[in-house]
Formats: sequence, structure tokens, C-alpha cells
Amino acid sequence: MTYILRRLGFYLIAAWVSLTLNFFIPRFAPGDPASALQARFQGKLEPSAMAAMKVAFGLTDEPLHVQYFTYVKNLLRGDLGTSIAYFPAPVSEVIGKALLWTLFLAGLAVLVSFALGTLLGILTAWKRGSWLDSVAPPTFIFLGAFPYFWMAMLLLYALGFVGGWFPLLHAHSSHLSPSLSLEFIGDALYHAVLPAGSIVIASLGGWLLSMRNTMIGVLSEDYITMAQAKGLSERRVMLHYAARNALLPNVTGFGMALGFVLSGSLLTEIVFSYPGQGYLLFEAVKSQDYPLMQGLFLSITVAVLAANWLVDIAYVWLDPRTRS
Amino acid sequence: MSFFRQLLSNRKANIGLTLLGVFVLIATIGPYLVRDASEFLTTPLSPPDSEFWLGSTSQGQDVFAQTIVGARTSLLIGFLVGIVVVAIGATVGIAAGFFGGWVDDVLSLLTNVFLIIPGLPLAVVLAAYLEAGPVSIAFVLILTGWAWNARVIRAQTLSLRRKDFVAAAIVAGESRLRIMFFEILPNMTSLIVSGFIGATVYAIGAQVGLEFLALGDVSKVTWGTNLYWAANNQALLTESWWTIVPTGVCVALVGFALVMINFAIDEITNPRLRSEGGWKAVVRAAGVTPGFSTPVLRRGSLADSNALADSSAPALSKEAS
Amino acid sequence: MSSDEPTSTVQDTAVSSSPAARGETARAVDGEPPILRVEGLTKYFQVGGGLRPKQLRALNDVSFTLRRGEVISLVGESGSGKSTVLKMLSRLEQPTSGRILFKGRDLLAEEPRSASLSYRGQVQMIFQDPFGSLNPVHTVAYHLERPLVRHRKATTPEELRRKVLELLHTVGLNPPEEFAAKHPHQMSGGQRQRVAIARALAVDPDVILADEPISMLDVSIRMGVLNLMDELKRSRGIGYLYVTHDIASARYIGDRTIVMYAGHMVEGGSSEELLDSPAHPYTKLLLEAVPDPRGNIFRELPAKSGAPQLVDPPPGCPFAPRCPEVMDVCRRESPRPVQLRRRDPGAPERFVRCHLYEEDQAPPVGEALGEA
Amino acid sequence: LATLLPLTGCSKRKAPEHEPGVAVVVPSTRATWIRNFNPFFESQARWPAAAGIYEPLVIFNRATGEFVPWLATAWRWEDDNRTMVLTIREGVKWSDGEPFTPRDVVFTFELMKKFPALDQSGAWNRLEGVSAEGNEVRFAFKRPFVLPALYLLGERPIVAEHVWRNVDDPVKFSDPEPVGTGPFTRVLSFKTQVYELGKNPNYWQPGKPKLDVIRVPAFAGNEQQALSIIRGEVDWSAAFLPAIDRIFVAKDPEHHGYHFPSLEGTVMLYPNTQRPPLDDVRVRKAISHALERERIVRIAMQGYTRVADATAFSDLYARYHDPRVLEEEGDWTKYDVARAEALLDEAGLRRGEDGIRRLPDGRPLKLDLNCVVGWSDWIIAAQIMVKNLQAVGIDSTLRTYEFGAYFNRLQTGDFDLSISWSDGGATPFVFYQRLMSKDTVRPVGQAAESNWHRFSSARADELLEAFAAASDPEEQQRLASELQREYVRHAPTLPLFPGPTWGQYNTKRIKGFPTKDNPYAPLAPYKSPGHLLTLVELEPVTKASSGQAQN
Amino acid sequence: MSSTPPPAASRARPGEPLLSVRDLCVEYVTPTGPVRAVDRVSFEIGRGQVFGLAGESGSGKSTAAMAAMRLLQPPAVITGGEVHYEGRDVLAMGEDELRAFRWKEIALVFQSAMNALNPVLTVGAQIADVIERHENVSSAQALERAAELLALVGIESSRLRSYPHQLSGGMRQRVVIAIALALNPPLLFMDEPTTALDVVVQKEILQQIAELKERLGFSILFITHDLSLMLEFCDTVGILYAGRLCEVAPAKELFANPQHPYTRGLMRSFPELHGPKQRIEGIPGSPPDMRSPPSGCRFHPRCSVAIPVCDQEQPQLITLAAPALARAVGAETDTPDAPVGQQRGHRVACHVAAQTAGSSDV
Ligand SMILES: Nc1ncnc2c1ncn2[C@@H]1O[C@H](COP(=O)(O)OP(=O)(O)OP(=O)(O)O)[C@@H](O)[C@H]1O
Ligand SMILES: Nc1ncnc2c1ncn2[C@@H]1O[C@H](COP(=O)(O)OP(=O)(O)OP(=O)(O)O)[C@@H](O)[C@H]1O
Ligand SMILES: [Mg+2]
Ligand SMILES: [Mg+2]
Repeated sequence: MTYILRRLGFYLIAAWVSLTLNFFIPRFAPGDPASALQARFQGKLEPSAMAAMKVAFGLTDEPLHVQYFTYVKNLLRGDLGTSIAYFPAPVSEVIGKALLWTLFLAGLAVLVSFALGTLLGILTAWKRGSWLDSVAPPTFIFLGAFPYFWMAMLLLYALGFVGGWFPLLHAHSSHLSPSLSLEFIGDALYHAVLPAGSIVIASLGGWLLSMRNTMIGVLSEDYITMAQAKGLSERRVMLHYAARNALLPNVTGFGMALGFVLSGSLLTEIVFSYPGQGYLLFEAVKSQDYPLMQGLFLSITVAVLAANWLVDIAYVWLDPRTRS
Repeated sequence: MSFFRQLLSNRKANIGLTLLGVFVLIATIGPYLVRDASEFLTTPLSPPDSEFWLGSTSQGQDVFAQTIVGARTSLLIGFLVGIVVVAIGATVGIAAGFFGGWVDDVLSLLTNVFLIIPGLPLAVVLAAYLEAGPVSIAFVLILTGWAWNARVIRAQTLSLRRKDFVAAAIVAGESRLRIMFFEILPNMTSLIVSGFIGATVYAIGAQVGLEFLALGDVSKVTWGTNLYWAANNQALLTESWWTIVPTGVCVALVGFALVMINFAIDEITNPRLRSEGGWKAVVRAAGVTPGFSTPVLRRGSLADSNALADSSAPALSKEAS
Repeated sequence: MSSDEPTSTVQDTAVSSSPAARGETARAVDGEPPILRVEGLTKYFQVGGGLRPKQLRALNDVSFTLRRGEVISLVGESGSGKSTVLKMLSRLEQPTSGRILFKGRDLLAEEPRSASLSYRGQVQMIFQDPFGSLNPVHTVAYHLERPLVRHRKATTPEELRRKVLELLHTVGLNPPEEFAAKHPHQMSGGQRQRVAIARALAVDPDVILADEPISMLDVSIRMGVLNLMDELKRSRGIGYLYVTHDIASARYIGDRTIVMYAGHMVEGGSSEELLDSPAHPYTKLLLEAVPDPRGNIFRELPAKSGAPQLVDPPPGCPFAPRCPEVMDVCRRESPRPVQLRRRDPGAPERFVRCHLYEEDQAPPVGEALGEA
Repeated sequence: LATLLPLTGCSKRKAPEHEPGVAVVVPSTRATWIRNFNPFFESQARWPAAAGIYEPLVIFNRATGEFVPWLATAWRWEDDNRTMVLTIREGVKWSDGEPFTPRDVVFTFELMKKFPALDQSGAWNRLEGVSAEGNEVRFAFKRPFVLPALYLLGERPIVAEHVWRNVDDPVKFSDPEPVGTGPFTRVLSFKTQVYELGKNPNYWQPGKPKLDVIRVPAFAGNEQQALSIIRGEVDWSAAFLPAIDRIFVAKDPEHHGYHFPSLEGTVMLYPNTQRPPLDDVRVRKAISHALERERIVRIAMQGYTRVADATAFSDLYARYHDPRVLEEEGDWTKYDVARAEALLDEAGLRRGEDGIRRLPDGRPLKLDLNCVVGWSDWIIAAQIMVKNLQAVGIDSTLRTYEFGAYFNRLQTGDFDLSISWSDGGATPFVFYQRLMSKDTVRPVGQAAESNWHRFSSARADELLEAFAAASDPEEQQRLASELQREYVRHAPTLPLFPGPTWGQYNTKRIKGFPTKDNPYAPLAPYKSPGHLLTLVELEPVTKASSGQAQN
Repeated sequence: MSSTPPPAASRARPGEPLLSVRDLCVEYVTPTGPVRAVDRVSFEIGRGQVFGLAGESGSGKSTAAMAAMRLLQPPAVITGGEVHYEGRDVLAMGEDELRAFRWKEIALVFQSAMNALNPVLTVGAQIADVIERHENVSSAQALERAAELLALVGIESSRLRSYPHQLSGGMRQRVVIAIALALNPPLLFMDEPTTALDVVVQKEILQQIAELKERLGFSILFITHDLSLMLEFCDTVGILYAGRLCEVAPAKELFANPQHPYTRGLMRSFPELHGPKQRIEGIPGSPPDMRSPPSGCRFHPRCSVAIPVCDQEQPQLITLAAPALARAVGAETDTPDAPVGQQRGHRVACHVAAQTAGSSDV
């Protein structure tokens, strides 16, 4: 338990560092949100409009550290500020739904990829040298070497545009409103097939390899030989003795990967017009929307940290050795 | 060193190294052999033909030349980031692992924080605010990429530090720096190499991604900007696959080559991973299907020399009464 | 601790050719100051971390004296603190309290944080695992050159080379030229351990701390290494602290043997006397448990197995919970060391930490195994 | 994954639900929608809040160069051209049924005065006061300001006093349920991916709008948007489509169409006239002659626009364009390397051994060309220009900066050459003011809103002042010609091509779009408030014709 | 243990050993060629007997034992010999047959208990699953049996729910023994079951095993490199050197009268606990590299009494003539009712020993 609490403390520090970084980096750069707005309209914005926007956005000339403390103070009160790119919506509102969609997409992708990759890893390791083992790893390594977005674009084009089998964009059909109905969930899943699929294809190889490697390591442990010698069924040895142990190091990787995919789905989201955080962030960066950037960073960081924390807990649950 | 010799004799490593070698060669001398990659030469979006092997972009640039020239910056950044990331990771990791105590506390906190900070978003934010260009991208990738190596190397240092040869070096009166870099570091060759490769893969991929997002200098010809331009000009809608496929495949091939090398390193450092090809061949040759139980191959199916040597001795049954 | 008394000269008691008995220790003349004296050495490790870290009492009040050309064997079960003693003396770990007097100098006072190069040049160590103690990436020559260079034992490359070959020859690795170029993995365990010894010898030390140097070696080559150590003791007057859990080898090479239990020295004295007439119940148990080809497997052990509690230990004797002869006082009070009467007055002093004994009482005789 | 297919049903994919009377419009690329109809922030509000939900007094029709009366029916100048009087349309009702009155106009402008953040056009920099009299509103100016005034004030959206009076902070007000006078005032649904506006049943133009609903989906990327447009899922959009004839029009030539008139300002190469040798007009003209504008337009702009001439005018100012000036002063936008070399030689910049020209002090002539990261058309243009400059012996390098940095350099005058836009207001006044007036020049190091090249001429200032006060069209025309002459003579900036506006349509379900043949208004849906002219004209294709079109 | 079936003794045909290994050869396929780790090893284990295999690290003890159970993993192959268990040919068994055979007939106790227990399953589950698998019982019954088994090795049944890491080394080793006894097999292979343990714990466990053996009547193949332990614990002992058996004899006989120079060397490698201190030398040199073993007698490079034939010809394992035995040990000779392992008496594979002691070609 203290382990979990200690991790929690660490996560708080990590969150703070990442937020602080995110506060200062954009502010040390030239330009401000108003000129960024100008950029978005490619100069079609009147200078007077820019002046007015600066007033509206409440851009101050206070020294940075003062701004920083205000920012931290507001943050602690749960006030993320007002978005600039989506003026005058509060950042929390802009982020809210996007976060859910990103979590859904990334979560789905990671889960599927982890499950499939792990399963393949188990099977390839168990049947070493079989045709599956000689085909699957190199294939998925090769597929995984393609850039995420490249894969996404290709899938989109081939299966969505040319084939017409999958929707081209968005997280759900526009005639449906988010609800927990079966229809909506099915629709959301259907929309997630291509974007999640491209992430899955790109990341499956990693899971496969790491699982296969740990699994092979575990397979040469004495307790596996002993389990075999005990005459247990292959399934039981493979799953309860080998895979269960080989899974442990992979679970840690799982937390990392969740974080990675959460942030890495950015490109996929852009390709699929997926209303998640990735594209928001990109837009926030482009329009120097400090508050939104901070908000997004906060939510991504918190999501990543939460994922890691959950994994920590899962690890404790999975590995009796960490419980004492 | 035997590690490198082993690497050279591994089949997977050979595939990877050969492939990588080809690309390095392309990156080094290729640009001198092709047309000016940024010149607007021909009809936009002309499909591959005998003159323009991979067709032209929507601006009429030579895709073949762009693919070749793009390799240079992309690989350069990849390797540069790989080297620096490993150097930082190794220094931080070894220092943390070796000194322990508060040094370790501070360094591993830093490492873990950087590990857990969402890398790509940070990279996007950073890249957006630095002067656009390969150097900035490299910087961003280094900043967001070093932590993983530091962590791995720290863990390895911790286990090496417990090894008696480190204690022996201390007892022999060696200085700490010497122990860190002459006793511990050389024992992590494979880890460093695989960390370097991993970082390179990451760097190439992330660079391509960032440039694709127009966060690089799109006036330079790199793999990332090639894809940026292709996407920007709706390569797929205009059905000009040749502007997007070659670069994507090249990125994948380089990634594949690097991962294969890492795969091989895993096999070398972890003998358990090595394939049982020889064993399987022997067993299969004897007409036995390999299963869990030890196969029984009767009468000297292995190394006939052995069997011969033994057959000179009278059969053992002699002593049986 | 009474062992500091500048007492005994070890005499050749038994007429035997055993190295320990053959009496090179006789050179440890009365009056010559001991090389190494340890007083009240204590080591607590922090364990558990978190909010309430606990103390693991790995060593409690350990004191002994090592003289030139003397071998002290430390025996005891796993976790009894043998290695910890060596780590303190090699300055790999910092003692919690206590004093280490090296050639009369108070080490911890003079070099509080880490050992000086000069100390490193006089106290060397041999580790248990001959593979682990040699760096797999370096050649044998490198391993021997480093201490020579570091401690300025050789100035020119030729001299360096000569000394390396000399060392290899000394430890019986012939031909030295061939071995100098080898990597650790190209040698057998015994050869590796010889290299480790050669490395320790390179700086011409006065004391060698040997932590189970033979336990990882094949049985057939163990004696070779032990005998080599013994020869070096005789020819160079090196003092050894020899840690082992193999009591027979402790006796074989050790002039004196100290038995440790739960970080306490529970009994000590001349190796032969100690093993022939063990006084402490734990020593008896240990001896009883040693496999003996002549023995009867069903012979009852005097006590049960069980690990002592090192974190928050109960008061009293650490062995009390397992002791067959336990008395009330044992659970209350930690026993003080008691001097026992020696069979041979010339032998090193004999002590035991047990409430069963009184000062100058004679140890129980020969009850260990019928023979002797 | 395959198991999901039956769950959702493939059939649904085939025909995107598209009821008659619904127009799908994609005015801009945005990942998600945030409910904000506050019309003051045109750049932030959901389309078409500023002109469509709310409405302006007049609309400048860029396609025709004329002002179209809207909520105001007429305008006139009084008081030595210092007061503009607008007659307010009668019989207009707010969508909640309240009548629209001149009070609302006054309220709106006073709100803008009270909250400068709302004054996006900077009206109160010029205005002295606003008042209502009967069905007229009087705008008092500090100085005569005839030409731009209508544009400045008339296109502001007018809000309802009875609603906005109660808004605490109109700057942060997101106006979720707008009450406007426009054709589409009802928010039927609002989701992050798409929102729908229903028509205003009380709209003041009888029989309009003819559409029932406009639906605006969100697209994060161009790729996506383009895919949807090509598939015919969108009726009206403003995307950049490469090879548009092939990938869009050819897909359904009967219904798909586009129209890219040049109704923006002109994209130019700005030389920093404070930095020798760019202070020398010969050098500037030489550089201009060296540029292959045809190629730039063909490659960078995919031929979607034309090359600019030396007046720098886009189609927006066609009315004022005076070709005689070009004849008399010479058009230095013609690609002519020989002339460029000659001018450079004449300016004393002779080629060195290495082929690079030398400044009088012997240093090589190096000119960096600044551009924005990721602005692909400009970058290609810049790449071509860099090559052009190298060809005439100028050691030129392309530097791309992130917009913030780029803009900062531009504004503070920290550049040699920089590609950038120019103003595209209703008259050439502001356009030339920002290119040649002393008022707009700021010292190097200080951020300038315009005139980044930092050029001014006394003659230009004179002409501009007269122009601002002239209400006689002939006089205006004459002054415009003189301004053109002044510009062509000094070549303060080097125009490249007029900026095109983008617009595609699909007449399968909706008809009435402006086309090349009938450019009654700008097609671009993002050109506010001009798009309102189009919006009220769109009508559903009737059942009979649509049925035929679908097969 | 009332519920366990009686040991398989009833199935026994008199006079036949329980396990008989003949000329067993095992090779490892390595990149540099095959390594013959076990070379023509023959031994027999009678009912109720403890047969010990001793030898240095790498001499092939584990390989031989595991091969007899067909448990060796790649790259090992069995290249010759026979293994008969109660007359059944183990080397001819198929995969399924082996699965049923193992543990039921021969169970295995691994060297390191920590590694032999699955760290993520409770001790109870690991005992129960073997019972469930082989015997048609419910999991509740299996757990009940598991508790009984734990009690048998002296661990309270509350430990059923413990994970391996929660137990001390000695307890873990006992758990492994309990698992091995779960099906009450007639034969137990014990591969260095106590090397990782303290002497006291080691002694306790060995005593416990010996006691169980008496009670349940199983036989043991006991592997160790500790000769003293071997002699103390086993009835008959085989000494392996570099993959070959160099001497097989009853423990007492071997102790009193070692014939092979290697055995003698080994005996001389253990200092005495008592009595006069003597300098002892061990054996010079080091064990051979199995990838290129010496020709002839594999021990000859380290042998002090080697004769020319030693590096030419591989010595055969011959039974020493009774007279030689009598000379050495006294009157002890084979008796018809003696356990099978001892009937063969004292065998040695050494040219020198064969010359001096003379062989008995019965
Ligand atoms: N760094 C450390 N942190 C915490 N506890 C330690 C540390 N080092 C040793 N200990 C503990 O101190 C006690 C003594 O350990 P030590 O290594 O000295 O035993 P040992 O007698 O050498 O045992 P072995 O025979 O197993 O080598 C043990 O209980 C051990 O767990
Ligand atoms: N997987 C393998 N590949 C190649 N050689 C092997 C392999 N496993 C074992 N060997 C070789 O087989 C020989 C016998 O090994 P084995 O494990 O049977 O020895 P052992 O007598 O049990 O030793 P220990 O006392 O160390 O357990 C050794 O020389 C070893 O090098
Ligand atoms: Mg120790
Ligand atoms: Mg073994």
C-alpha cells in the first residue's frame, strides 16, 4: 500500500513538472495568441481586430512568475481558464468531450493491440519455430515500422474511401447523439475501427516481441519444466504458469504504452478527424492558445499518470510478490 | 569485441545491417547521383516512367530524387538523436545507479518524470516554438527521448553495481569515474547499442511525424517533409500513390532494419531466445516430431565422428553378466 | 571484549602437517601490534523504507584482532553477518558504530568517508564468485595491471608486464603469457579465483579478506585454492580473514575460528579446540548438521532450524528461541562473552557468549561425534 | 472487428442522410465545435453568426465591388463629410418577435465602445458618437472618412438591445441561443462534430431563406474534408483541392463546380527598404524582374490564380485599375532576367568571381527570404523565388519560421525579403495606405501593424488624404490612378499574385450558387458577411429534378 | 496419507529393478557441434533404494536424470541407450503416455525450490493442480489432499494459501517435496534438493525425506556434488566424471575402498572436521571442457597414476572381483536377497584399477 501511495506522490511531482514546462515553453517563444489568430486567417484579420482580440483574451504584461502563480492558483481551484482558439469557451468545456473520445480511441487501440500482441506473443513463444513464429514477428515488426499516420492514411483511403466499408471521419454518425444505447456504442465502435486499427497495426509488433521474449525467458524456468512434468494440460501450463508470469513485465510496459498512445494518437486523430485531444492540442499550439494547451497537457498528463497508477495497482494485484 | 562478432554472425542482424547499410549508402552518396530534389522539373503528378522512376510530386519534383535525398537528413537526425540520447541516458543512468542515495533519487525522479510526461505533445509544443528545422527537431527528440535509456541503463547499472567486480575495483582503489566508465559501461555494450537503435527508431519515426505536422522546415527535403507535401497535396485523392508510398516504405524499411538488429541483440544477450534451429533440424532429420519431451534418436544420428570413436570400444554389454 | 589482550602465541600443538598448525603464525610474536583490530563493530541496515523504516541489525558488537600471518575463519549460517564484517573492513560499507584500528590507526576517525589509497593498498579482498569478481570485458592482464598502476607498483610498461607475469606465475597460472591474454570466461572457476588472488596480491597487501573464496568452486579444485592462500600466508606473512560456511575448511586453514550467529560472535577460539569441544549450543548444532559419510542420517539434531529475527530482535540471546538448553535468563539478557579454559594454554583465547558458561569453565569435551 | 459490421449495418453507409432542404456547409476546418454564436468575434463564432444569424447594415459585395443595402436601406454624408447617416430598414423583426429598431444599432455600437474587445474593426478609433433619429442612425466621425467608413461600420453585426442589455460580460458571452435578424437563427442541434441551424420563420426577406436547415460538420484535416467533398457529402465548401478538375469536378461534372475569384489582397514579396541595397528602387525592380511569377502561380498556386501586375491590385479593385499607368511607368513584374541583371549592374552591384554580386563595400549580396513554416503555397513560391534570385547573382536563402517568429520579424523590420499578404479592404485607400503612408511606418525594431517594408512618400500621403475625403466617384477614380502611378514608380513592394478565394459547390441537392458564369456574389463561405448574399439565394433542388440527378 | 494408494510395490516383479538405465547417451546440439553430456551411463535403482549420482558441476548428473524422465529441453537429444521403468520402455513412450507416466511413477524434486515454484500461484493451487489433473477428484478434495501433503512434510495447512515468496527456503523445498509426493510415486528424482540451503536446514530436510521414504517406501535417485552428503544418505553411489560413470559402489564400500583415482581425489578434497590436521591436495587441474573432452579416459590429464593406455582407450565399467573386495572391505559380498542396486557390487571404469584389483567376469 505504501508503494502505491509513494507512486502517487511521484505522480504529483511528475504532473507538476510537466505542467510547469508547459507553462513556460510557449511563453518563452515569440508571438502571442492574437498574432497566431492572424496566422490562422492568413492576414485577413484587420489589425484593429487583433488589438481588440488582445483585449478580449485578457493578455497581460505581468511578469511571468506572477502569471505562473496565478495559473497555479487557478488550477488548484479547478479553473483552467478560457480557451483562446475556442473563445470564449472555458478550457474545461473544450477538453471535456475530447478527452473521453481520446480515452476511448486510445484505450480501445491499446487494449486490442495489447491483447492481440500478447496472445500472439504467447503463441509464438509456445510454438517456437512453427510457421506462426517464423511469420508473425517479422511481419508485425515491418508493419509496426510504418509511421502511424501513414498507416492511418492508407487505411482511410483503401478501406474508407475506395472500399467505402468504413466511415471516413468522426467518432460517431452525425445523426446520433452520444448516449449509452446499443446503437450508439455500436456506431462509435464502427467509427473507431479504422483509427484504432491503424494504431493496433502499428503497435502490435512491439507487444508481440516483448511478450514473446519474456515468455521464452519464462519457458526455460524450472517451474515450467516442473509444471510440464506434473503432466498438467498444455493450456494450463501455457496460460497459468508461463503467460501469467511473462505478463508481469509487460504490464509495466502497458502503462507506458497507454501514455504513449494517448499522446501518440494525435496524428491518427488528425487523419481521421477524430474529435479527440490530439487535434485540439495541435490547434492549441498553432493558435498559441496557452490556456487550452495547459489544459490539454494537464488532462493528458493526468490520464497518463492515472493509467500508470492503475497499472501499478494491477501489478500489485497480479504479482503477489509486490503485495508484502 | 565478441558482442559485435556475435552480432555479425546472427542472421537477423545480418538482414538488418545489410538493409541499414544500403540506406546509409544511399544517404551518403545518393544525393550526388540524382537530380535536384527541390527543383520543379516536370509535369506535376506524372506517374512513374523511365525518366522519373517514381514519378513527380504535385509541384513536379522528382519523387525518386526526393526519396533519396530525404534519407540523408532523416537518417542523420535519427543517428544523431540516437547517439545523444544514449550518451545522456548512459551518463544519467550510470550516475544514478552507481552513486545511489540522493543522486539517484533526484536523477531517477527526473528520469521518471520525463518518461511519463506525454512525449509527443511535448514535442509538438516544443517544436512549434523553436526555429523550424532539423536541429530543433533533433533537440526536441533528444529532450523527450533520453529518459527511457536512462531508466534502462540505471536498472542495469544497479545490477552491475552489485557485482563483485565493482566492489573489487573499489577495493583496488579505483576512482569512481573510472569504475563508472571503464568497469560498468563496457558491460552494457549491448544495452547501449540497443538503446541507440531504439532511440534511432523513435527519432526517425517522431521526426517524420513532426514534420508531417509541418512542425519542421518543409522547405528542406526530408522523409517527413516528403510525406507532408504528399498529404498536403492530397496524394491519395489525386491517386498519386507514388508520392506517398516510396517514402513510407523507406521509413518502414529503415525501422524494420533497426528493429531486426535489436531483435538480434536480444537473442545474443539472452541465449534463451536463440533459435533452436540446429536442434530442430537434427530432430526432424531423424524423422522425429519435436514435442515437449526429449526426443530419442537412436544410434549415432549426431556427429558420426563421435559414434565412430565410441564404436572402437567394445560394446558395454560385455560387462553385463 | 577480551580478545584484545595481547596474549597468545599459537604453538604447534598437534604434530601434523596441516598448514594452519604448521605454525607460520608463530611469527606473530608477542608485543608486535596487531595489524587489524576491530572493536565493537556494529552495523544496522535501514530496511522497509517508507514512513517508518526499520533497522536490521546485521552486526552487533563484533570485536577481534588479526595479526600478521594469522588466519581467522568466520563461520556461521547464511545471513549471520559474515560478509558484512568484510564489507566494513574493506570499507565498502560504513559501520554504524565501532572502531577499526589498522596498524594502530583509528581508521574511521582518520578516513571517515572512504578509504585512502594507502589503506586500499594494504587490505585486499577476494570474493565468493570468481566469475562475478572479474570484469567479463577485461583481460586477465588488465585486471592485474590496474592495481599495479593505481598503486604505483610499476612505472614502466616493461615493469608492468613483468610484474603481471610474475603474479600469474605466483598463483600457478602457467604459462603466464597465455593466461594474461585471456578473458575471464575463457577460464575455469579455479583459474579465475587464482586470478582474483593474484589481483589481491598485486598491491602487496598485509591483509586479505576472503569471502567464501571456494564455495563456488568445484570440489576437486577447492583445495588447490585454499592451499595457495595458505602458501601466501606463509611466504608473505599475509593475515587473512576467511569467511566460510564450511566448518571443515575453516578449521583447515584458520588458526582461529569465530562462529557467528545473527550478527553476534557467539563463540571463538583456536580452530581445533573449538571444533573438538564446541561450547555454544549453536556451534554444536552446526557441527551436528555437517554431512558426515560415517554418520547416521537419522541422528537427531540438537535444535531445529529457523532464522533469527534481525529486525526488532527480542531481548536476550538471539539463539534462545531455538536453543535446546534455554534458560529464563537467556530470554532476558544478552550474554556477555566468557573466557573458557583452553586445553592448551598456549592456544588463542577461547570465548563463548552463552549463559551456560562461567569464566574459565572448561568447555564440554568431544561430545560432537563419537570419534575424534 | 468484423463482428461489428452487422451490428451497425453497411447499408447505412451508402447514402449519407440528406433530407431535402438541408445544406451541408463546410466554411472552415476545425476539429470540434464549441457552441459560440457571439457575432462580435467573427473569427471565433460559429458560422454564420456574424452574417446569417445576425446581420450587418450593409454588405460589400466583393464580386461586384458594390455595397448592398441590408439592415440599412440607404446612406448619405452630411456635415462636410463628417457624419454618415444610415436609414434603417423597417419591418424587420428579431427572431424572438421583437421589432428591430435604430436603437439596436446605436446600442450595438455603444456596446463596442464600452467593450473595446468587441470593436474588432476599430470603429471607435474614428467615431465620435452614434445616435438614432427616427429611422436613421447618425455616425459622427472625428475627421472626414468617406471612402472606408461604410465598410468599417456597415459590416458590423447588429445585436438586439433587449437581449444584450442583460448580458454581464458580452466579451465572454457565448450566446448559446442567439436572437438575430438573419435567415438562420434557430440552433436545432449542437454536437462537437456537427451543428444544425434552422431557418428563421420571420425572416424579413419574403420567401427566404429557401433552405430549411444548414448543417455544419467539423473536419480536423484537409484530407478528410476533401474526401467528403469529393464524395459529394458536402454541398458548399471552401477547401483547397489540388487538381480540382480531375479529383472533384470530374467525379460529377454535372453537379460539382468551383469558383476561385481573386477577391483578397495580393500576396507580395516585401523588401526591407531600410536595408541597403533594397532602399534602391532599381534593386527592387531588378528583383521583381527576376521573379518567375507565371511559374509561381502555376506550381505554388496550382494555377488557381493569376500573376499580379505592378499596380498590385487584385480583382477586388478592378474598378480602379488603370492600365495606362503600367504603360507609362513600365510593368516591372514581367519576368526579364536581362533587365534584372542590367538594373543590378546599374545599381553598382556587380558580380564577383563566384558569380555572386557584391555590395559597394565588397561584401557579397546576401538576401534571406522569410517564410512561414507549413504554409505550403508560400513556401513553394519562396523556393522558386530563391532560385530566381540566385540566378541573377543574389545569394539568397529561404528561412522558414514558425508564424509567431516570422510575424515578429516582419513587424519589427528584422528581415531582408519576406513573403506576406496585403490588405484586401473594400477600396484601394487602405490598401495603398498600408503600403505607402507615413502614418503606417514604424521605426525598425518597433512592431508595425502594416507597411512592414517601411516605405513612405510625401506624394502618396498627399494623395491618400485627398482620397479619404473624396466623395465624388470621378475624383476617387483619378486619385486612385495617381496612387497607382506612385506605387508603380517606387515599387515599394513586389506583388506576386492576387490571393484567390476558395469555394466549391455541389448542385445535386442545393442550387443557386454563384458560379464563374454568374458571379453574383463571392462563393467563398468564409467571406463574411459576403456569404450572406449567397446564403439567402440557395434553394433545395426539387424532388423531381433531384430524383433524376440521383440516378 | 490414508487416501493415497499404496506404493506400486505390489506391481513389482521380484528381482527386477524399478528403474534401469542402460548405456544412456545424451547430446546437446550446439552451434559448434554436438556435445555429449552423458555418455553410456548405466545404473539401476531397486525398490526402496536410494541411488546417488555424484560428480562435479557439469559432469552430467542432471542431464542423466532428466533424460531418464524425458524432461530435457532443446537442444538436448537422447542418442542412445535404454530406460526401463518396471519393464516399460520410457524412451519409446509417446507424449501423452509420458504425461500420464511422469509424476505418477517418477516425480522430480528440483534443485532450487524458488525456481521450481510458480511465483504467482499459491502453494495450495500448485499442489492441487497435479492431483486434479491425474486423479478424478474435485478441487475441494484436491485441496484437502494438498493440506495433508503439507502436513506430511511438516508445514501447517494454513500455508496452503501462501505464495512461494512468503515461505522460507526450507519451507519451499518441503513444498516441492510435497508436490513430488502428491501422487505417491514409487520413485523420486531429487536433483540437488538441498544445495541452496543452510546445513542445518539441509540436514532436517534430508532426515525428513529419509523418514518419508521409510514410511512410504519409495525409491530415490539422489543427485549432489557433495560426496559426504551422498555417502551419508545413499545406499549405492555412482560417480560421474565428464559424462561418464567412473565408479559405482555401495556407499559404505565406496567410502572405505574407493577405486577410481578420481573418487579417491574427491575423497581427499574434504578436510576433516576432527582429528589431526592434514594437508590435503584435492585434484590438480580442472574438469574438462565437455565440448572437447580428452581422449581415452577422460580423467587421465588430471590423473596422477595414469598409464599410457589411459589416453588411448576408454576404460569400461567393470565389476571388481569379489576377492578384491574382500581384500579391501572384509567379508561383505553379494547376497541373493541384497537390494538390486547392491547386487552388482563395486564397479569401476579405470585401466589402473582394473589391473591392480582384477575384474570378475562372472
Ligand atoms: N545492503 C543491505 N541492506 C539491508 N540488509 C542487508 C544488506 N546487506 C546485508 N544485509 C542483511 O544483513 C544480514 C547479514 O548479511 P551478510 O551478507 O553479512 O550475511 P552472510 O553471513 O555473509 O550470509 P551468506 O552466507 O548468505 O553470505 C542479512 O540478514 C542480510 O539480509
Ligand atoms: N543447453 C545446453 N547446451 C549445451 N550444453 C549443455 C546444455 N545444458 C547442459 N550442457 C552441458 O552438459 C553438461 C552436463 O550438464 P548438467 O547440467 O547435466 O551437469 P550437472 O552435473 O547437473 O552439473 P551441476 O552440478 O552444475 O548441476 C555440462 O558440461 C554442460 O555444459
Ligand atoms: Mg556472505
Ligand atoms: Mg545439475
